[in-house]
This record gives sequence, C-alpha cells and structure tokens, in this order.
Amino acid sequence: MGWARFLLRRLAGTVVVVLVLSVGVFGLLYLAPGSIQQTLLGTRPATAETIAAIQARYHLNDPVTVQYLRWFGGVLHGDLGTSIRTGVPVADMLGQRLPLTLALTGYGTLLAALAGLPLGVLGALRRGRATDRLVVTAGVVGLSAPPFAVGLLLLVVFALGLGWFPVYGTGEGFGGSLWHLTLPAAALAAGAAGMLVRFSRAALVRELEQDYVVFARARGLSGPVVLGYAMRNSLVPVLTAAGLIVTGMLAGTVLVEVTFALPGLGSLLVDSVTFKDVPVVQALALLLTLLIAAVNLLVDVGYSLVDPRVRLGGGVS
Amino acid sequence: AVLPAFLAACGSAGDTPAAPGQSGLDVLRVALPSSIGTLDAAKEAGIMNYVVALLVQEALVGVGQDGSLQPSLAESWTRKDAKTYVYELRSGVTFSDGSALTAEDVVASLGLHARKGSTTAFAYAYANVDTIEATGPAQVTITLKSPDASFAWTPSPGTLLVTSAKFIEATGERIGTPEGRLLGTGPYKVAEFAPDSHVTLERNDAWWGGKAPFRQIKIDFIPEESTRLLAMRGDSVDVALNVPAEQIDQWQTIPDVQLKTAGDRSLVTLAFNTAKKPWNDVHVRRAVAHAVDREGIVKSVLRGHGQVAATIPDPAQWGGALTAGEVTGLYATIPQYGFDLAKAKAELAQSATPEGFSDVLTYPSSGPQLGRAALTLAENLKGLGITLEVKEVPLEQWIADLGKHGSGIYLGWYFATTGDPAEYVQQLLHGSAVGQNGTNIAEYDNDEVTGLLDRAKSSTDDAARAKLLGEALVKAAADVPYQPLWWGESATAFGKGVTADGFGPYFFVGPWAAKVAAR
Amino acid sequence: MPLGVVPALAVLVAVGVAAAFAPWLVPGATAQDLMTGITGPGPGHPLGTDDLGRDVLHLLVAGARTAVPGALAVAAGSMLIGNLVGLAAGYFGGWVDTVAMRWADLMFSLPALLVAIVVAGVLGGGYALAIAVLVVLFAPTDTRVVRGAALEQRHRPYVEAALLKNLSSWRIMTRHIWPNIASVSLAGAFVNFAYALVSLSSLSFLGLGVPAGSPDWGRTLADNRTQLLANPWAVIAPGLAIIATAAALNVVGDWLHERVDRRGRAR
Amino acid sequence: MLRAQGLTVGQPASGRTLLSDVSFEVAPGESVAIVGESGSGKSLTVRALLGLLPAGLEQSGQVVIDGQRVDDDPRALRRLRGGTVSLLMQDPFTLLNPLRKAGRQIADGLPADADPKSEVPRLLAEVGLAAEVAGRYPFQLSGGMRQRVGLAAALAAAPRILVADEPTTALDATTQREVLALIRGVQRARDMTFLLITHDLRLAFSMCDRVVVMYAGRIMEVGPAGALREEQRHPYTRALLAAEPPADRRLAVIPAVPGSVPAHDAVAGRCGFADRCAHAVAECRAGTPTLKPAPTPLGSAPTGPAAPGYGGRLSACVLAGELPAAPPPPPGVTAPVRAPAAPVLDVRDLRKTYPGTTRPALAGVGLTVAPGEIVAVVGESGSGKTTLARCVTGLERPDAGTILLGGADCSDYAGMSRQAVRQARRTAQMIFQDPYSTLNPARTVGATLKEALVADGRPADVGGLLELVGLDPALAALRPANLSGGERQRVAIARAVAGEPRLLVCDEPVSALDVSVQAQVLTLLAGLRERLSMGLLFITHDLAVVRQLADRLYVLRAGECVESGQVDQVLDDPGHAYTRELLASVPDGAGGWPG
Ligand SMILES: Nc1ncnc2c1ncn2[C@@H]1O[C@H](COP(=O)(O)OP(=O)(O)OP(=O)(O)O)[C@@H](O)[C@H]1O
Ligand SMILES: Nc1ncnc2c1ncn2[C@@H]1O[C@H](COP(=O)(O)OP(=O)(O)OP(=O)(O)O)[C@@H](O)[C@H]1O
Ligand SMILES: [Mg+2]
Ligand SMILES: [Mg+2]
Repeated sequence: MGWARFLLRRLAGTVVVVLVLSVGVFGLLYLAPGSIQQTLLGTRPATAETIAAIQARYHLNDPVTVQYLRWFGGVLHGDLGTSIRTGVPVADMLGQRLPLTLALTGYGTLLAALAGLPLGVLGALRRGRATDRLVVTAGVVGLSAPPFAVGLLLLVVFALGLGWFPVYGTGEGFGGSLWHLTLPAAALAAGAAGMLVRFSRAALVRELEQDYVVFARARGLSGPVVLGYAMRNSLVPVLTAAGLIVTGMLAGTVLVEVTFALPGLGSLLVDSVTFKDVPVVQALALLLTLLIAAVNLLVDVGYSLVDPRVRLGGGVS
Repeated sequence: AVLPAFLAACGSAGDTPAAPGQSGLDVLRVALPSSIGTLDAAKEAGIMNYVVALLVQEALVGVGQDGSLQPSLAESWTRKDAKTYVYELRSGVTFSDGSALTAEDVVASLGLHARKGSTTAFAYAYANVDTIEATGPAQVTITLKSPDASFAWTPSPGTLLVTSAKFIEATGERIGTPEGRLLGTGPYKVAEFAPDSHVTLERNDAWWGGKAPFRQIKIDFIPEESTRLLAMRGDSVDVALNVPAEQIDQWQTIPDVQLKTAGDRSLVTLAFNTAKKPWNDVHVRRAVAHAVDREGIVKSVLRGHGQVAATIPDPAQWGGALTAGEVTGLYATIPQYGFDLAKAKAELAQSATPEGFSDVLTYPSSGPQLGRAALTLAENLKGLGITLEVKEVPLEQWIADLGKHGSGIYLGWYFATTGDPAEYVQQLLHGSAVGQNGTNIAEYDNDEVTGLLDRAKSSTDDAARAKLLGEALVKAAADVPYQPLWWGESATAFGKGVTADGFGPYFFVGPWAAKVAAR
Repeated sequence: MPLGVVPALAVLVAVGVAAAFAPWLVPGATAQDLMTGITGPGPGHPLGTDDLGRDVLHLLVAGARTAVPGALAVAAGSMLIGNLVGLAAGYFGGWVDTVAMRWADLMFSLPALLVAIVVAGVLGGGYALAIAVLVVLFAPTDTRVVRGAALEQRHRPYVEAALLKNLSSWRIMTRHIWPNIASVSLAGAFVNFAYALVSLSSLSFLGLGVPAGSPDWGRTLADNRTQLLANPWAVIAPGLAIIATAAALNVVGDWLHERVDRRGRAR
Repeated sequence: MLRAQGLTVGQPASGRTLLSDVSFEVAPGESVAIVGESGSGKSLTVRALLGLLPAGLEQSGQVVIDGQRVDDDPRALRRLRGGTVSLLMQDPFTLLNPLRKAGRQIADGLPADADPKSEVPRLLAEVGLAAEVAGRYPFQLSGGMRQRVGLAAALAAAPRILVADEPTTALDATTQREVLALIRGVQRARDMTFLLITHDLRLAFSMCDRVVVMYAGRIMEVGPAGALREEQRHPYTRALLAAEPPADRRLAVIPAVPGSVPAHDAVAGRCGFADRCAHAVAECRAGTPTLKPAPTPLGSAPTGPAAPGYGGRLSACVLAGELPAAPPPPPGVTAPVRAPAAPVLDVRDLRKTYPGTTRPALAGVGLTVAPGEIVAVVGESGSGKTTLARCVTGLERPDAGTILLGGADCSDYAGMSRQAVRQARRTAQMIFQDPYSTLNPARTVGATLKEALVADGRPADVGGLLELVGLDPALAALRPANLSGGERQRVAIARAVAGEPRLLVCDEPVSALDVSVQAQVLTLLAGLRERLSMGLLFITHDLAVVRQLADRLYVLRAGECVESGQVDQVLDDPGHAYTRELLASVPDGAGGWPG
C-alpha cells in the first residue's frame, strides 16, 4: 500500500473534515443571534452612519456565501484574516496562544501517563486484590471528575491551603512555567489518567490471560520478560486511549483555562465564539481539527510501530 | 519559533512577589475582572478598556472628584456661543514618545470619531459636530450643528482620548493592538500587551502631571473571580478592581487588604417595552414595579454595596449642576413604586391580564448580580401569576437583544461615560431614540417628556437645564417605562502594600494609578 | 457482583429517587432567602446556604432533577441513533456501512465538548440545545460499538441460518441480532450517561447549559465558586455529587461490560 | 520424575470444583498420555502441575517434580520451569507472542550462558525449520510452522520433562501427523520424559507407554498403552474407544453413548459415567468410586500391587473386576448401493476467489448429489470446503460456474426473484460446524424452531420436530446456554429440516463435538436421510466419519477436486497421493504411528 498512499488518504480525509467544519461553523456564526456591530458598540448609542460604516467595513451586508468565499479565498492564500475583536492578525493571535495550550496539553498528557500507566499496570498485576480495587476506584473517580471541579479543588487545596503552587499566571522561564502550569495540567490530567488506568489495566489483564503469556511462563521466562511481552501487546489499546485523551484534553483545556485564567486557545475560543469573531473561530476550528488529525496520525504511526501486522500488512490472527 | 513565543506568552503574568516595603513598590500588580481584547477604548465596549487607557491617554478635559469638569490637556475652555467651544491647550505637554502635543494632534484625535464614516464607538458623541479646527498652535475650536449643552462633556475621557497625528497616520487600524498599542500623554506608556492576558505599562517620566509612583504596572485580566480572590490571598496582586459585591465579605477577610467602595455611577434598571403587550399596560408595569424588592436586593445581592435607585441618573452625576441638597430635594419629588406585593396584586387585577402571563428576562453572563436580582423578582412574580423565565445570555447577545427592542422586559445596565446628568436621561427617555438600535429600550415616546428634554439640550444655563431634566424625570416616572433598581457601587481591593487617596466615584476617570501609593 | 457495584447502585438509586421525587422531597428548594444570604453549615442547613439563601442540601437534591434527565436523554438518544445506524451498518455492510462510518469518523475528529461549547455558545445556550448537540456528538460512539458487535454477529451461523430461512432483514436485525448486542450497547450507554452528565455540567459551568437559577449541579457550582471562602460546601457538594454520580454510572457500566465479556468468553 | 497426588482444582468464587483427586506419576524417560473428552480437565491438570492455573482458580494436593515438592513452593517451581519441565500448548495461533520475531522468542528461553546466534538456528533445525524463520513474525508462519517454533521455544532451556497439551488439534490432519512425529522423534532423541494430553485414545496408544483416562474432572482408568488397547477395565474407556469410528471399514451401526459429558459437580458423589453406562448398578451412584488396582475380570491374572505404581492397571469402576469381556470389534459391512436418480444438486465448474486474496478458494469444482444420497467432501483446512457449502446455499456468491438446485439455477441469489429465492431456500438448508454459535443465544429453542416452521410454512409443531431429532419436547423452553453441544447440534438439525428440504448441507457438523456424542449426531443424520429422503452434502476432514456415513466422496485440495468416487472404492484404493496422505494421517492406535 505504501506510506505515500496512506498519507494522501489521511490528508484527503482531513481536508474534507476541515471543509465541512468550516462551512458548519461559518453558517452557525451567521445564524447566531447578536451582531458584530452591536457588540462593537455595546450599549452606547450609535448613529445610523456609524452602523452603516461598520457593516461596510466588515462586509456584513454581503450574502453569506460571499462572506464565506472571501474568508476561504484568504485562507487559500495563507491569510487567516484579522480578528474583529482585537484587530490583530488571527495568525498572530493563534501563534501567541498555541504554545500555552500545547504546553498545557503536553504537560497534562505527561502527568496523565506518569500517573495512569503505572497505576494501570499495578492494578492488572494485583488483579482482584485490594490494591487493584483502589486503583480501579481512583481511575473511575478521575474519569468521572470534570476538569473544572478538579481545578477548583486543586486550587483550594494546593494553592490556597498548602500554598505549594501559585494561584494563577503562566510564570516566567521554563521552571516558572512548569511550576505555574502544574495545577492546571493536573486538573486536565485527572480525567485522562483515569482513562489510561482503565484502558491499560483492562488491556494488560486481557494480555496476561493470553496463551502466549502462559506459554512464556511455562518455558521458564523470567517475570520481567513475560511482563514485557504482555505490556508490548497491550500497547495498541493504550495508544487508542492516548488518541482519545489528547482530543479530550484539547476540549478540557477550555474549562481549565477558564478556571485558572490562562490565555490559551480554549479561552480564546470561548471569547471569540460569544463575540462572533468569525475569523478567529474559523481559524481555531481549523487549527484544532488539524491538531486532532495530527494526533490521530501519530496514533496510527504508533500502531504500525508497535504492531508488525499493521506494518507488514498481515492478517490479525 | 515556538519557544520564544511561548516565553513571550507566558512571560509576564503577575506573580513575581515584588516584595512590598522594599523602598516602596516598584511594580504595581493590578488584576482586572474581565479580559480586554484591544487597548483602544473606542473599539471595544467594556469599561476596563478605560481603566487601562486612562493611564496612558488623556482628554481635553478631565473630571474632578465632585463630578465637575476640570482642566486636563486643555488648560481652559469657553463656550463662545451656544454652538461653539474653544479649547486652549496646556503648554509643555509631550507624548510619551517625546513629541510635543499640538493642536493638530487634538484635531486628528477628534477626527477619528468625528469624520464621516467613522466606525469608532465614540462616533455617536460627535454626530452633532460641524467643524473641528486648530485655530492656533495651542487652540482648538469645535462648532456644532445645533446647540447641545451636553457636548461640554464630549472631550472628556468618556469619549475622547488624545493621541498624536503622527501616530494615527503611522498606526492606522492597528491602534490598540499588541503591535500598534497606544500613544498618549499620560503617566504611563504601554510596554507590552497580550490580548485577553495582560498588559504591562512603563512609567512615562515626562508626564506633565509629575512623576508617577510606580516604575511599572502589570495588569492581568482574571475573569475568574474565585481565582482573583485566591490571587489576592496569595499576595500575587496589589490592586483588584470591581470586586463583585457578593464576594466582598470574603475579600474583607483577607488580612491587611483594604476594600474601598464608592458609587460608580452605574445604573441597573428594569425596562418595560411600552410598545409591546402586555407591557404596554401601565398597570402591568406598576404591578411589576411594586413586586421588586429593591431594598432587599441591595442588601443581599449587593451586600449593601449599592444604592436603591430612585430614578435614572446617579446623584453623583449632577456634580456640575446641582448641590447634593438640591438633588435630594429633586429626587424626593419623583414618584416611587416601593416593594408591596398587595399593591402589585391590585395593579395587576386592574390590568388587561389580571391572571398573569409569562415572559423571558435575559441578563448578561458578565453580570451575575443582575441575574440574582432578576431571580428574586421572578420569585416574587410567581405569587402574582406572572411567570418570568430568567435567562443568562452572553454579553454580546444581551447587547444585541437590547438593540432589537424585541422583548417585553429588559434589564438595562449602564455605565456613565461622563459626569453629565443628562447622559442617560436623554438616551433612555427621548422619543427620538425609539426603534431598532435606539437607546430608548422602553420605546417610551411621550411628547411632553421629549419636549422637556429638547429644551434642556439647548439650554446654556446649568440650573435651568437641571430643572428641565428633573421635570422630565418626574413626568416619565408616572408612566413607569423604567423601574430603576440600583446605582452601583464598585469596590476596589488594595493589597497589603498599597493604598489610595481620594477614592470616589470618579477615581478611575483619570490617571488613577498616580493616586495609588505604597503603604 | 464486584464490591464497588453495590455502593454505586446505591448512589444511583439515591440520585434516581432524588430526581424523581425532588418536588415532594424538598418542596421549594429554589425558594430564596435573600436576607440570610450565604452561610456556612449550621443548624437547619447542614451544608449551609448559597448566595440567594437557598439551602445547599435542598439544592443538591433538587439538582438531581435537572442533572439526571438531561444526561439520561443524551445517553438514551445517542443509544437509539447508535443502535439503528450501527445495526444497519453492521448488518448491511457495503455503502450503508461506508457512509455511517465516514460520518462517525468525521464526528470522531471533533472534540465533543468543544463543539458543544461552540454551538451552545453561538446559539446562546439552552438546555435542550445542549442535549441535542450532545446526542449528535455521542451517537457515533454508540454507532461504532453497535456496528462492531453487529458485524461480529452478522456471520454467526445463527444469523445465516435465519437468512436461509428467508426471514426479512428487519426481523433478523431486530429479533435476532439486536437482543444479543443490546447488553453491549447498554453498558456503553451507562458510560455515555456518565460522560453526558459531566459534559452537561461543564456546559452549565460555562453558563451554556441550564437556565440561571436552576438547581443544576454544574450551575450551582459555577454560581457559588465566587463564594469559595464563605461556604466551600456550596461548591464542594455539587462537585462531589457530579463526581459520585458519574463514577457510579461508570462503575455500573464497567460491571455490565465485564459481564457481557464474560458471557462472551463462556461461549 | 513427575507425580501428582490428590490434585484438586476449584473456583472459590463460585464454589465449583473442576478437578478432584487426580493422582498419577510419570517415570523418567517414560511417555504418558492423559486422554479425555473436551472439558474433562486435562488442561487444568497440566496447568496445576506447572502452577499456571488461570486467575481465580485454586489448587490443592501434592505435586512433585524431579523429586522436589513444588505445590507449596512457587519459587522452586518457577526455577524448574524451562530447564526441568516445559510445556507445549494447544493452539499454535495463540501460543506465540504476536509482536516478537520467532527467533527472539526462542532466544528468550535460552539459558543465560547460551549464544543465541548459534543456538536458535540449531533449535530451528531440530524442529525441521530453516534458520531464516527466526527473522519472521508469527503471523508470517503457517500453523504447523508456529507449532514447530513453539516446540523449539519449549526446548530452548533443554527441559527433561516435556508436557504437550493437545499440540496438534488445531492443525490439519496431515500437518498433525508431521508435528506429532517430530515431537515423538525429539522426545526419543533427547530422552525426555513426556506427558501428552490428547482427546484421541488411538493417538495416545500410538504415542505413549502409558495412558491415563479422564472424565468429568476425575481419573477413570490408568494402564499401559498396549494392555489398555487390548482390554479396558472401565466402561467409559471402552465406550470412548468404540465411539471413535475406524477409517478402514464401515460399521453397520456406529456405537453411540447416550447422553453427554457432564460437569464435575453435576456428578458429585457418584461415578461420573454412571448415567451413560450400560453396566451401571446402584453402587455406582452410592459414592465416588476410587481409583484402585483393577483385577482381571476372569481372575486369570494376579491382582496388581496394592499401591498404584508403574505397570499397574488402575480403574475407578466399582465393577472393574466383573466387567464382561469387551465384545470383539464388529466386522465391516459394505455400503448399500443406491439406484441412480436425477440430482437434487448439480454444481459445475464453481469458481470463487475472495476479494483481497490471490489464491482461489474454489478453482473449478463440480459435483452432484442425488436425493437420499450422502456425498462427502473432504480436504484439509483451507481447501475450500466451507466456501463450497456457502456458495451452494447462497451465503456466498460464486465468481463463475453453475449451481442447480432441484433443476433451478441458483448461481446468483442476488439476481433471483423473491419467489425463486424462497424456493431455493426450501430446497437447500445447512447446518454449521460450531454448535455454540449455531443457535441464537437470546431465543429459546422453542422460539427458534417455531420461527423456522412458520418460515417454511409448516404447522408450528415444535414438540414433534424435537422428537424427530430425538430430543425431549420439554427442551423447547430452554435457551441454548442450557444445552450440551450435542443437543444444540440436534436443535440446529431440527431447524434445518423443519421444512423437509431436499438437500441438507452439513459443514463439519460433528468436528466440534465429543466423540461420545459425535456418534449420536451421525446416527441421527443417517436416519433422517432415510426418513426424509434428503440428499446430504457432508463436509468433513475426518475420513473415518466419511467411511461410516457417506455413499460417495469428493477429495478437495486447494480449491480443486483431486479425486472422487464411491467411498469404499476410494478409501480402500486411493488413486491420488493426496488421498493416501490423508488416510495415513488417521491414527490407527498401533505403536508405529505416526512414524
Ligand atoms: N478459568 C476457568 N475458570 C472456570 N472454569 C474453568 C476455567 N478453565 C477451565 N474451566 C472448566 O474446567 C473444566 C475442565 O477444563 P479443561 O480446560 O481442563 O478441559 P480439557 O480437558 O483441557 O478440555 P479441552 O479438550 O476442551 O481442552 C471445564 O468444564 C471448563 O469449563
Ligand atoms: N471471508 C473470506 N475472505 C477471504 N478469504 C477467505 C474467506 N473465507 C475463506 N477464505 C479463504 O479461502 C480459502 C478456503 O477457505 P474455506 O473456509 O472454504 O476452507 P475449508 O476447507 O472450509 O477450511 P477449514 O477446514 O479450515 O474449515 C482459504 O484459503 C481461506 O483462507
Ligand atoms: Mg484443554
Ligand atoms: Mg470450513
């Protein structure tokens, strides 16, 4: 089949998704109540001329298809437009906020992996015992806890009560950022860690029951080697979970950024959506879709690295 | 490119514990309760834009603590005739880029809003302007199309912020963006701006008003109130503006934090759409007006930090025109609809809908106290058989709803941009402001009231004008197009390192940081 | 029955009872007492009162009534769509399957909560809207699960035997295949239920879900989070209610899953 | 070398006992077989010996390996695994780690001081594989190759005891023989102690010195292979041996054992076989008979030593000493000749290649089935048997060729009118291999059969239909989960014959059943063919079954028919080498097999 074809297919799929989404979002914003000129002017009075001038400036009177095509033409030329709300080129705005969101999701993923995977493995190895029950419970609680609730709880306990972490802000330098982003990342990571615990434990439990594990033990392979067999095999479902986790984190970051007052993509989305700042919302939709597509692609590459059957095109038997 | 950008984005939030007491404060850390997307107050409809912009830019005239107009960039001004205003500029004023302030700069700044096709939010204030001219190197003359007493307030910071002609030309559309920033004559200049995140100001040592106390001001936007509270508790901020009323008790428990409150000249009012059933029935309006427990709301929802509004303008708005005693006297004559459910029932019984009805009342998500007030009203109305669904909507949608005049009942929430008592009286009661996008959201069109307001507009005498406005208010109150709820108070928290002098309703209308001092 | 299931079921029963009988259990839970305002736990108010002087415990009970039916509607709605589409896709295969799976792929490349935020935010929020959006976004998950299960059953001899008996496709799908995969889909619905509960409360937290003043858990939490120091219970209690209910649903869902699994393995 | 004493396995969570009081021993260098039908506890015995029980199961009793007691010392057992005792498992498709190359999996088991570079190719060569196999992943190997790699891996640490749990049941008949021969050869060459698990008594006789027979979680009989083959001291062993039909002659009746294999706990407190035993007396049900030295029924041979020991014959039958002598093997009969008739099925030059594959599954097959005739199709795995059956019944669409059902062209069901499809489906019905998924688990037997009757336009006489297939009408209320494999297959047959089809396609209907049950189903099918005068297209890989049942035979290989003719003719005098190979793969119970 070849990598080129595979990539091409994925690319085509992503383009379709992006197109559908951009039309959807555009239409949605168009239909939404509220209007840009009202928002710009606020409750202040306005003369008819001013309103007309604003409408002309943002082409608000053009048919919606023309508005969309104008935007789309710009994108094709690499121009994402200018934010109505801030007057800043959209690309700059995204560029400014993307690093924070990436840092947050990256850090969150790392924390989730550091907490979730070992716990999942522990639960699987101690299956049915008290430790396992504890691990499963922790996982389910993590999974069920909305990030904003966890965020508030963390704030109260670790920032306010114990004073270990700062309450808000993004910090300076690498160390400072790390220190500042720890609580938000932890709030994000709770759900992801729960998911990882669940997936990795279930996968490992399943693998440990497989014949090849029994066979490996029966021929005297050492414990670590046998565990290595099972863990490698349980990676595929864990990778699937990882994809879901990163996607979920991008969504969760909205809540966490709001809770911790962090200027990332999530809070930008919330601000821009209510403002009907079409270019920004569109660009965000585009960016998030691409991010998710990239994550899914990475997961697929991960599959083929982990599983030779995927790589070499063998049947799964 | 990602890493430097990352550092830039994360680089500056205000946590560095700038040890207070250490030769006073070098850096002032301010936490604003909402985000701003642009520094240009004429582009965005939030009051926090002013709080930032007024540290950087000034207007021709300023506002004194008593609410009267004061010299600012204009050393003096005269109303040559009913339609002509002449402003003499202060000499020796320079912009923070070092260039001197000239009459051309002022004309260009005014022109931003007054020129044809202007899209700024201030444009409405200049609709009546005929010409703006530099009639001397330090003199600017403005002529109006028709007489308007209120225009005296227009070149105050509410609707004018002076910048240089060169800057306007060079920056164009990008004024207020992180790139274009602002240029002004104020005590500070913008060092860095990240929309929705923070803005950093550096002292402008050449400010004509003297040397501002802090070398740097870091202003963070923290829309999450609980976070902001925790930030103050953790001593990560020095000044927190607009502490919400329901949180004041909690802020007060923070050791060493000073909480200063003052009227902020804001008005929250119920508006009844007099052109829409069933609200076109005065009995319905009266019934609902009687069902509002304003004292209760002020006491509980606002924790007492506000004042029951007897009418539209805040008493502090009359600064230039009436004395405090005269205001009290005037307000005593305005008919009131106090909280009385029995009367409310009686009124409703007389109306066309004695059995009650249902309607929807929206409030902006940025004003939870409005929501709470609305909920108490809804609760009271239940007893009358009126079902009022209270709905929170995003600020933008709420604004749009106000503009459409489509609902029957509104919650209006207004912040005065000037100290002119006529500001909202004209907007809310004048018959010409009805209809789509008009400011008269009650669609209240009473010829008598409109006539009084017209006469007030062209009057040149403050006392006569005040009398006319008062009469209009009394007249309108009889028809209950509005049920004013409260005049707002805002509370500002000062952290353990700082304090402020002369905190009052006009504290933030001007270079306020110059009045903040290290404790 | 594993240990955790009993408490989980107990939580669900409690929440269910609260949801069903809230108006009788705590009549006037939303009645305000502005003069009291927010207070910490004390006599008469075990969890204190909120900003409007409403008893937090009462709000919590009444909150089940808004929190549960919405999430239930999301779970049931997406289960219905997922079962219909998934069954058809798995059974007929071919273009039906292709179309359904492309649709699911599309939905999967969108983060559900973000889309809900955008749609609800743009259209001005509202409970019904939020539910509708979540149904549409959750349905692909059910669809995939059901389709996978249906595909697995599709070539089982009992299905082929039914085919050889010339039974109609509809009958084979609904009477033969579906009963064997309903439990898989039910287990998935529980997990969806939990996820919907959390998502709806997240939307309410952002002010995009239930109307203001409703005693919804997410909403109560959001409304009172400014009162963290005055009465932390007004924040912690609804938070715990969300977590406990969602966790209970997850536990029951997992347990059902395991049972289905085991039944599958025991031939 | 290896000794189990009172081994018992239970599941504490459910309170079930799965295995009880299993005692036997294996001397150094000896080869012992454990034989029993599915579910008799063979695998659990082995797992318990090696301390590898699945999670949730617990064992008690003594296990001694190489003179060391290990049941209470898991660490000692761990040390012994690999170097002293090693296990080869049943399913070659699951016993290797799918993500690791074969060579590395073998190398993982090598002693620490061995050099994988030289050892791995040596081991591969020992199991008859090329060195380059080391670089392949399991999915790139055939089943037989995987089992060889498994053997090489099991041998890596040079164990002195090799335990093989049904090492070839998942393989083709021909491959099966090769692998068994290999294992036997290696065992002899290395002089290993050997414990073989199998369900095939004849295979056990051929491969091992001694045989342990298990049933329902207990040992029924133990004895030297030769002696046991000659004479069985337990009715179960006798029935088991009789139920395995011979491939070399046709029997007038296939000896069937009534009932089905029970679970251990279902027969607690009595002889597990009593309910199915022709010789059962009250004493059999009075208590669990213990395994004890079995006296010779005629009293001719001296009573063996009191303690179980090498060379002794043990039996758990209370009548062990009084059992009548086993009847001599019945003589063969010749199949009745049938008058020629117009075929109900006529397949011509059928071709089918699955999308995505290159090798055709069917490469031009033609065959006919006359009414009342049983036509067998044999061939090893992957030869296209199932594809043929599915094409005939319209479950799969052939690429080319014609299928005439009762004279009507049914080559393409999609292109036929509804009426024609209905007619075709009334003409041909099918029964499937797997008794566990052939019935809808969610519906009762009654519902399934009623639906079938209604669909075929018959009166809904479920009871009558159940009686037709020899089942109690009361079964109608049960769900499949409560039925044994044999009962399920009977219900499936009932469903298929509900409309009295003229052709019944049977795809390996008995290969998943216990041998003691297999005979029941075969007898039923033979009887139905007479009563309904159906034609049967009978697909199987078991030549012994073909011999008993079929009139004519087609031998399929790689989608092509290599030989056909009257059963007796083809099997007595195979014309094609492949047919001969198939025949040779059937274990005959003699010591020479598998070679
Ligand atoms: N993990 C387990 N949990 C519960 N019961 C089990 C488990 N494994 C096996 N059993 C039961 O124990 C009994 C004996 O199983 P075992 O696998 O030893 O049979 P076997 O003789 O090897 O059969 P086969 O020929 O099918 O491999 C069966 O009834 C089976 O259902
Ligand atoms: N659905 C399918 N898709 C692709 N290839 C298939 C499919 N079914 C069978 N095959 C292939 O077709 C060939 C014939 O398969 P078939 O199932 O007819 O063999 P069989 O003789 O019934 O084997 P067995 O004895 O294992 O049941 C095999 O190579 C098999 O891999
Ligand atoms: Mg077994
Ligand atoms: Mg087959």
